[in-house]
Amino acid sequence: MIELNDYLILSGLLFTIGLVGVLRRKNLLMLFFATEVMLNAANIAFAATSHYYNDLSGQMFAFFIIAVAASEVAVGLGLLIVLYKRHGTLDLDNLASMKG
Amino acid sequence: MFEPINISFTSLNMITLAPMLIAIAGGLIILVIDLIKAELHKSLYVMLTILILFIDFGSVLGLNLNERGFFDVMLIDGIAIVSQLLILAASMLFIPLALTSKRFHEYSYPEFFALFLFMIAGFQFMVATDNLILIFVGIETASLSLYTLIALHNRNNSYEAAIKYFTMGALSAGLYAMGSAVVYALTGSVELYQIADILQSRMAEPGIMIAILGGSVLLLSAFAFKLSLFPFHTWAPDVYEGASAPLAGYMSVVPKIAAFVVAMRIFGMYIDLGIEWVRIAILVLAVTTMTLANIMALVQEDVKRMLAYSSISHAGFVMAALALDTTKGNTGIFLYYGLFMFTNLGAFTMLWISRHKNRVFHERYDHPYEKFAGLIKIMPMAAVIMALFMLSLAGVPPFSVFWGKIYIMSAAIDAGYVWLAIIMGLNSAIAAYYYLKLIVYMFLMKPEENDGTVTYNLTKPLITIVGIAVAATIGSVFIMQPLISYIYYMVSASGY
Amino acid sequence: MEKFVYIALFAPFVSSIFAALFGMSPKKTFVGVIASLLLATSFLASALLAMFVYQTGGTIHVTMMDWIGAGDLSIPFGFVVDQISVTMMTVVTLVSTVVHIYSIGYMDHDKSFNRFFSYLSAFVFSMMVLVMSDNFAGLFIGWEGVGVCSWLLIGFWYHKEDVSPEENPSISPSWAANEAFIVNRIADLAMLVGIFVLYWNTGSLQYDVVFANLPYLNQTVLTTAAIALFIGAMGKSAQFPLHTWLTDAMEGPTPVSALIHAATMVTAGVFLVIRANPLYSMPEVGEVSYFIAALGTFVAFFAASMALVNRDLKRIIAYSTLSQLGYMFAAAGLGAYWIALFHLAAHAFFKALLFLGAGNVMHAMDDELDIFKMGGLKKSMRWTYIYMGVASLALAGIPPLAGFFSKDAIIETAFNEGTIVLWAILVVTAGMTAFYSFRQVFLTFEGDERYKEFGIHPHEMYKYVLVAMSPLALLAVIAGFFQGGFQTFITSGDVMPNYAMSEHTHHLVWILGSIVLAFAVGGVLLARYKYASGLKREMKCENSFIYQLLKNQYYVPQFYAEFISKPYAMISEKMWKTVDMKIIDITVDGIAKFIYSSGDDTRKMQTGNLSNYLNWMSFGLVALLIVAAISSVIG
Amino acid sequence: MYEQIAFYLFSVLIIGLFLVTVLTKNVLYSMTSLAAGMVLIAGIFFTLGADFLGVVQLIVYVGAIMALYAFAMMFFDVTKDVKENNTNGSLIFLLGGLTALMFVIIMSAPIMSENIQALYPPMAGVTNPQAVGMVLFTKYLVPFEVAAVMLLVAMIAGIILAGKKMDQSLTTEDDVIVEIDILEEDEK
Amino acid sequence: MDNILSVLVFFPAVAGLLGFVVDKNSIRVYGISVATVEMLLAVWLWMSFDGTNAGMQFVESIPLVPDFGISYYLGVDGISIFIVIMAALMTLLGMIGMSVEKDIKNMIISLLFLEMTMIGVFVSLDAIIFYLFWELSLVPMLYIIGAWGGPLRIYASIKFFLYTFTGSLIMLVGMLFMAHLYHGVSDGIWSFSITDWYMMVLPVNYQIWLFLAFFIGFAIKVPMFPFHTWLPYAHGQAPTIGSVILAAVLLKMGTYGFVRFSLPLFPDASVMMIEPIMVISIIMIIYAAMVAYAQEDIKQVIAYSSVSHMGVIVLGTFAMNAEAISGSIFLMLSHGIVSGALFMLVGVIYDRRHTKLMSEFGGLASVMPKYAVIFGIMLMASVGLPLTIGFVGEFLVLLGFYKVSAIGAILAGSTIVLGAVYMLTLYKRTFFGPVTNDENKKLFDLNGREMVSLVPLVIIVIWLGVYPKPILTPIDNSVKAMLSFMEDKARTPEAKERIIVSSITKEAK
Repeated sequence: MIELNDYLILSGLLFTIGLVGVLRRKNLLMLFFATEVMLNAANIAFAATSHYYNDLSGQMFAFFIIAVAASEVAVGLGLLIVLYKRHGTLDLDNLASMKG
Repeated sequence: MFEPINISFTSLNMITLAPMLIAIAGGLIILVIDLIKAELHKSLYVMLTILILFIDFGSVLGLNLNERGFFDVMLIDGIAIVSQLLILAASMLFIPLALTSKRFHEYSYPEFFALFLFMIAGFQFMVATDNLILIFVGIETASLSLYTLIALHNRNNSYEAAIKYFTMGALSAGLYAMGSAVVYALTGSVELYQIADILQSRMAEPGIMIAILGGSVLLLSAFAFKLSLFPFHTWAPDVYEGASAPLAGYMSVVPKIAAFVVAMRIFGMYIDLGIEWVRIAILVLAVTTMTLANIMALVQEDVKRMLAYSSISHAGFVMAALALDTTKGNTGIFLYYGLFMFTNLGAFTMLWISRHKNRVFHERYDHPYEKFAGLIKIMPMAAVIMALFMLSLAGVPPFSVFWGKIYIMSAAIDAGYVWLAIIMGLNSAIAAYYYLKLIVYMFLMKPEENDGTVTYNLTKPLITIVGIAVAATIGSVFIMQPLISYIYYMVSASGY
Repeated sequence: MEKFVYIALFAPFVSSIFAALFGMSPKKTFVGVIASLLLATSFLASALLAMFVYQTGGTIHVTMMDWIGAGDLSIPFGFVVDQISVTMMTVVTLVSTVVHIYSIGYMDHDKSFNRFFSYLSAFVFSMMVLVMSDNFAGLFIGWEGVGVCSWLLIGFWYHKEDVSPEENPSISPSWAANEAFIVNRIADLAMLVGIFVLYWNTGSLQYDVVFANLPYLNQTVLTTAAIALFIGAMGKSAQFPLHTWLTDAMEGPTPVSALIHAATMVTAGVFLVIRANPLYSMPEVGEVSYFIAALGTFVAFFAASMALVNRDLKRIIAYSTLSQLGYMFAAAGLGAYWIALFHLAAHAFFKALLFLGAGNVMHAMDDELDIFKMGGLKKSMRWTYIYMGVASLALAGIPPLAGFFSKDAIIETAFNEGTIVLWAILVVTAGMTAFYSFRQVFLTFEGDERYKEFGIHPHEMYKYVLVAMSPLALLAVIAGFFQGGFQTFITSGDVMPNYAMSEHTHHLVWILGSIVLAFAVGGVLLARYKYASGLKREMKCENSFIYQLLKNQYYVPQFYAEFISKPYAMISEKMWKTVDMKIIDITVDGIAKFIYSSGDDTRKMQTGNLSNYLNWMSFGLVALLIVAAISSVIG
Repeated sequence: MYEQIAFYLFSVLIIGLFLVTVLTKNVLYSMTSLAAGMVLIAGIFFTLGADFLGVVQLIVYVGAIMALYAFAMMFFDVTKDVKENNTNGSLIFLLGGLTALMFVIIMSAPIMSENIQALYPPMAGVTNPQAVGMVLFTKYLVPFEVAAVMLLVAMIAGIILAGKKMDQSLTTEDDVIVEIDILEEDEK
Repeated sequence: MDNILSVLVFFPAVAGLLGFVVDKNSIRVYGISVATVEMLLAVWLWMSFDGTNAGMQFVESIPLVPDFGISYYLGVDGISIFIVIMAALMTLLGMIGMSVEKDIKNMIISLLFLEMTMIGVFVSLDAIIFYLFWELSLVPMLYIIGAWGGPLRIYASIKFFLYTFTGSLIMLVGMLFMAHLYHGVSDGIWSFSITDWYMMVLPVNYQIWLFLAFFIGFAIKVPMFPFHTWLPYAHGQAPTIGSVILAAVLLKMGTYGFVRFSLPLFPDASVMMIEPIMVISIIMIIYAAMVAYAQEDIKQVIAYSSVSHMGVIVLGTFAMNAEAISGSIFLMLSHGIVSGALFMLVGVIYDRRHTKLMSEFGGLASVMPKYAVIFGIMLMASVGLPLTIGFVGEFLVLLGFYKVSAIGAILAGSTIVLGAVYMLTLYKRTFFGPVTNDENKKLFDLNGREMVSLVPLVIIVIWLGVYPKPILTPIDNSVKAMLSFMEDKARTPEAKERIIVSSITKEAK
């Protein structure tokens, strides 16, 4: 029988995968992919909990997370476009003029 | 099938939504005006924004205390009102900084002002609810606007800042979502008051503590990012440096207030539940933050970047008050930011006034210390005023930040954390050095080649803003009593 | 009579202020004249007071105003004229007046003439405060006041350069002045301690109250007070080991030496012991008193021995002063306070005369002081020769001059008290005194005229100066005859216990007197034999260890220089350069630098690279998670 | 049983696909695997009975968001392999490993509780989208509207950031030059 | 005029603000006029002061933040009034004697603000207001040292500021804790009023910790060994006027703090701390005197001598008897006058030769006799010659402390010897001997301006040395009142025994 914990562990693992992606990605576009993974991980947890508690709040949360993800993509890509126009690259190693 | 749901309109208590709706409507109005007639001068939008915020402010004042609205999603308690008032006041004070004598990119967009208003609406939603979903959406609305506003300054550094902020913000959003998921899994609710009740009943269950703490850690990490606590603070200096001075100053106050309100709701709940671990974790984060940010600020070459570190340090200072979870400590948070706001406004306005379009004094920095060398000779008034703000930030009485500082230190002592008060004191001493450094440059150094450029950006509105900041910074002792009694009443009325 | 008290006290003060007004102007003779007149007024007032006290036997006590009042302490400016103080007042004002007049002549070529009178009168004022005060604090005012005036006057020729100690043992007037002041300060500290002890145990500093309370005090307190006050006295009276400053003080102008370093100030120590005689008479402090006597005796001998070989005219007299102070302490220590006071007075007259005579010689010899370079001066300086001869005779204790009576009484006392060792030393010292006094006189005035090879043309002092000196000469001759009267007078009040020889001593008085006289005459004759005909230097003797030892003052100054001054300077330097700058300051700066450099280290985490930032964030997350997990497992 | 199979199948596939997403050097692979993973997540939603969420996941995520990414990818011209110099792989491994471990530990805690009363249970006999609608437009109407504002913000942001006006910076250019430009435009 | 204290505090500040408008060439006269008026006000205060009343007078109390217990609460008693007058006097004379030409306007304005803060510190009876003025006084001083100082001026000024600031923040924690305790015992009323705090009897262990917190703040300001190293730098680099004010008034804030806060608030802790403080003070006295002897710079000698003398003041404060505490307060005044005058005198020679090294001088007495005379008088006052102002305080302190510890008093008494050593060496090296340096031969003596600033000090030095009663009596009254209050308040029998209002009545008991 699949327990809530199983879904939550899946969610946790996916979140970790997202986190690893965030950590190791140097290409900003692909880094954004990783953040999507993290949000999806949370979605799974919400949906699973919602299912097991028979409560709709979790699905609501997941729904809004999707909305947030969509908005973030719009803004993030906007920023990437501006950056790309200026620098011609999306490598975040080139993005270190401010430090110290 | 199913019956239509009947809900009486009055039970929705729509008035609780009024402030946010005013801000959103204002944003839309600005967008519409732009559609109807383009190329209008920024002063129009600035004034419109102020007026909208003014109405907003009025509507917040008109709210009744401790009401819920809209299916209990909206929560208008004391801290919601106080924080909204602070947010709106700060916004009204910062937005006139758009009226510079030189043209800067962002202010040529009417959308800038619309986004600004949407951002404020986002903050207002954040603070006026205890629903994790609305908090999340509010945070994101505000943050996404803020990222854009930063980028709109349209310089390489501002993109860099925006992207850094955005990326880390996305990670933080993930953490928040995940944390909420864990909390939801534990309690089956996304509303804090219910979460508190259910957690209370489940506290004793074996093996559950790790999940409770895990959830709190995820949320703490998310808010540590927002509040720029070590080691989640790394974005702050770069973002402040990349953003324009008004926005940097704004960022060091308003998002922090909003985040503190939410943090107060969430972590206050944990601490009230008797989970000491959260308190200790916050204290450790707060102490490391104020200390490390201070020592990093010591070695900065740029005033704005120094102020960025300093505001991190101030945030750590206030975070420590949050960990106390006493009414006095929570009062102190608002009091501190209320007072800090004016000084910070003044300091960043002075930077903004002295801002050049291109970097004259340093290849990287806009406001290197050298720029202010010998200011007392060139512009005595400007130097004195700037020194005033620096002294205030350093916590020299009778300037505004001092009063906040002693109130929070007193709260720490009342809560039995004398060591914390001492650390706060020592940190203030370290901090004094870098504020002093600017004073030393201004008063004790010989002027560099400097053709009166310190007032490069000066206009009457900016003078007015500086004047307000000076008056509030110096006269803060006289507004302390009403502030304290009002905030204390509000905070204690909301049960914090 | 009160107004006479004030006149006596403040006339010198007015004189000082008056002279000070002209302090920066060129020489004005009238300054000296007016100062002298004011001093004479003071003397007259003192004399009238003495008459009054003598005739009525009463004392005058005035309180001018409050000075310090704090807590229970209340110190007024109070003055008392009783037998002791009136004696001192008379002696001081008399000698001062003479010295003032003398100085008009002696200082006539000095461009700081006016300033000199200002200092000199200020000194007299301080001395008057010292002797007249009715409490210990007032005494201390005078005590310090004379110290400062002494400092000013020793360093009067401040513009002289420092030279090496080989060339001039006093290095320079300013050096000698500082030495005098500082050494005195060490003693003053002890004196303050004595005052504190008395205050905390009697609740007052008034003589009468303090003395009235003495019987109720325990031995520790009494001993501490007695010792502390005596150490104070030792400084001012230059008793061993605080004696070096006195000889160096001879750098000052000679009238100063006469007044301050012979007649008055140096006797302040003796005066203190006499004044505090109720304390020193307490049986509990008998050992202290005996120690005073022993130390006095030792110093008498010790100083005399150094005088034997010295070649410096003034230093010889200074040593003799030291030696005579030793006598006085011996008497006071043995309880014969009135004898000590009597010797003090007599000594003041003849020693001042001696110094003034030496001043005449210096004046004549272009400030040359080496008696080996003099000789045969009697031709050109007859009166001076007579004065100095008389004074030396008095000093040597040749009857019927003053010194004989007073010194003989002291030696008798030593015998009377059964302290035979002290007696013997004092007798021997009397002989040595006679020898060195006349060695000096003969080398200066008799024999070949060695000064000629240095191209000096000596001349006699001004007439009026010589006249002015005559009262001293007269007193040096006749003062001894007043011994009995003095005894009656001084012991008539209740301020001074009488001291009389026992029957036994009384019987032996002639024998004792003869022994002393024999030594004295022997000394004079020996000096005449060796030096009257001229200077015959015996190198073998001069190179002997003892001669060198004496010549180098027992190496005490060198000891002080090597083991106190230099180490002090060195430690000070170390304290500053090492402890202060290196340890404390570096620690403070080190903390600041550490904080600053840790800022430099910490800012490295701010690499600017987003990946690192994200790493930091997840590090924070992981760390918090781990800590949370651990603490939740632990509980 | 069926549920179990679906769970494990989906789990393995999602994990695998997302691992590809974060580990591959090819943007195209990365994006494709991300999209595929999201589709499978929609599958999980369906198995959990969250039909509406599953559909939204498919439409918004796979449809809209991935399409946006695809366009961006084309714009950025990163179809080739991406060079990423990871200097501290071991640190990432460590952090990732520890995070995974911690999540597993936390999520294995007895989180599920029978005592919890559902606050917003779906009404009996109502399909999931209907139930969602009921809650969304009552209780969550405010967040829903705020989300609308958020999307508006994102839209505005996307438009102005990507717009042409951003190519020229008033912030860094001297005002004089800008004014001359405007004058020239007027002449035209 | 019951609100004369407010006028005293804010008159210079208002004048300073208005000073921005005054023309540069007239600003010196403006400054001197303002300082004169302030001085006259201070004298008026003295005239209307009732010396027989030991309590607080001219009290003004306006609640500022009632919810947090902060009020604008001023008052003077015998302990503080004379320091206030001295502050006004030294500002006036310092301004007259000031030779600064560069940025004179800024200097005058800074001085006027500094005067406000100085007077404010001594009349505040609310801890927060006290702290406010205390901290605020650092700012103008920082500017004065930093802008008109010597080559190391910036280092010196920052060191001065940060050191003091750090210490006072610890003190602030102590104050907040006091308020917290008061809040606990007073039914939830907040108060930072010192007089309210006086009424509170604290447990001994609290007293000790609070004592230490206050101690750090005061000790750094005094400055006590080993926290003194900022002082030589500050003095060495500061312009003359800066050193004058610093030595005369700012240092007194620390010792005043001991009297106003530490003793009456923590009587038991103060008694327990007598021995440690005695050791520190004696180290300070002897060590600083030795270091002063080793200095090559005239100003540094006087700077270290300040440390040494402050040691005596601290020692007297903790003697716990009326003689010593009155003496120590009197010594604050006398040290203020004397060291202020000495720094002015060093300034005189520095203006002429632009060096302060002793080796550059020698024989100045011949060239500048008036200067030498005044210097000599001040020197004698500094070494504590009777009938000068320096003696009274030193005598009373040593006398009083003898009651506490004979050995301590003797060791501390070495100040009169060691003080003489370094001061006389200084005087000898500078004023005596032949004029060796040609540059010194053409030096001119004190001019009229310098005489005007120095002669009043000479008069005061002698007047108060001869007749200290008008000042000592009010001080003594207040001190006795404070001590008897402390005695009543003390909890431990040891403290009750060692606090001595009057040894006569004590024994009678």
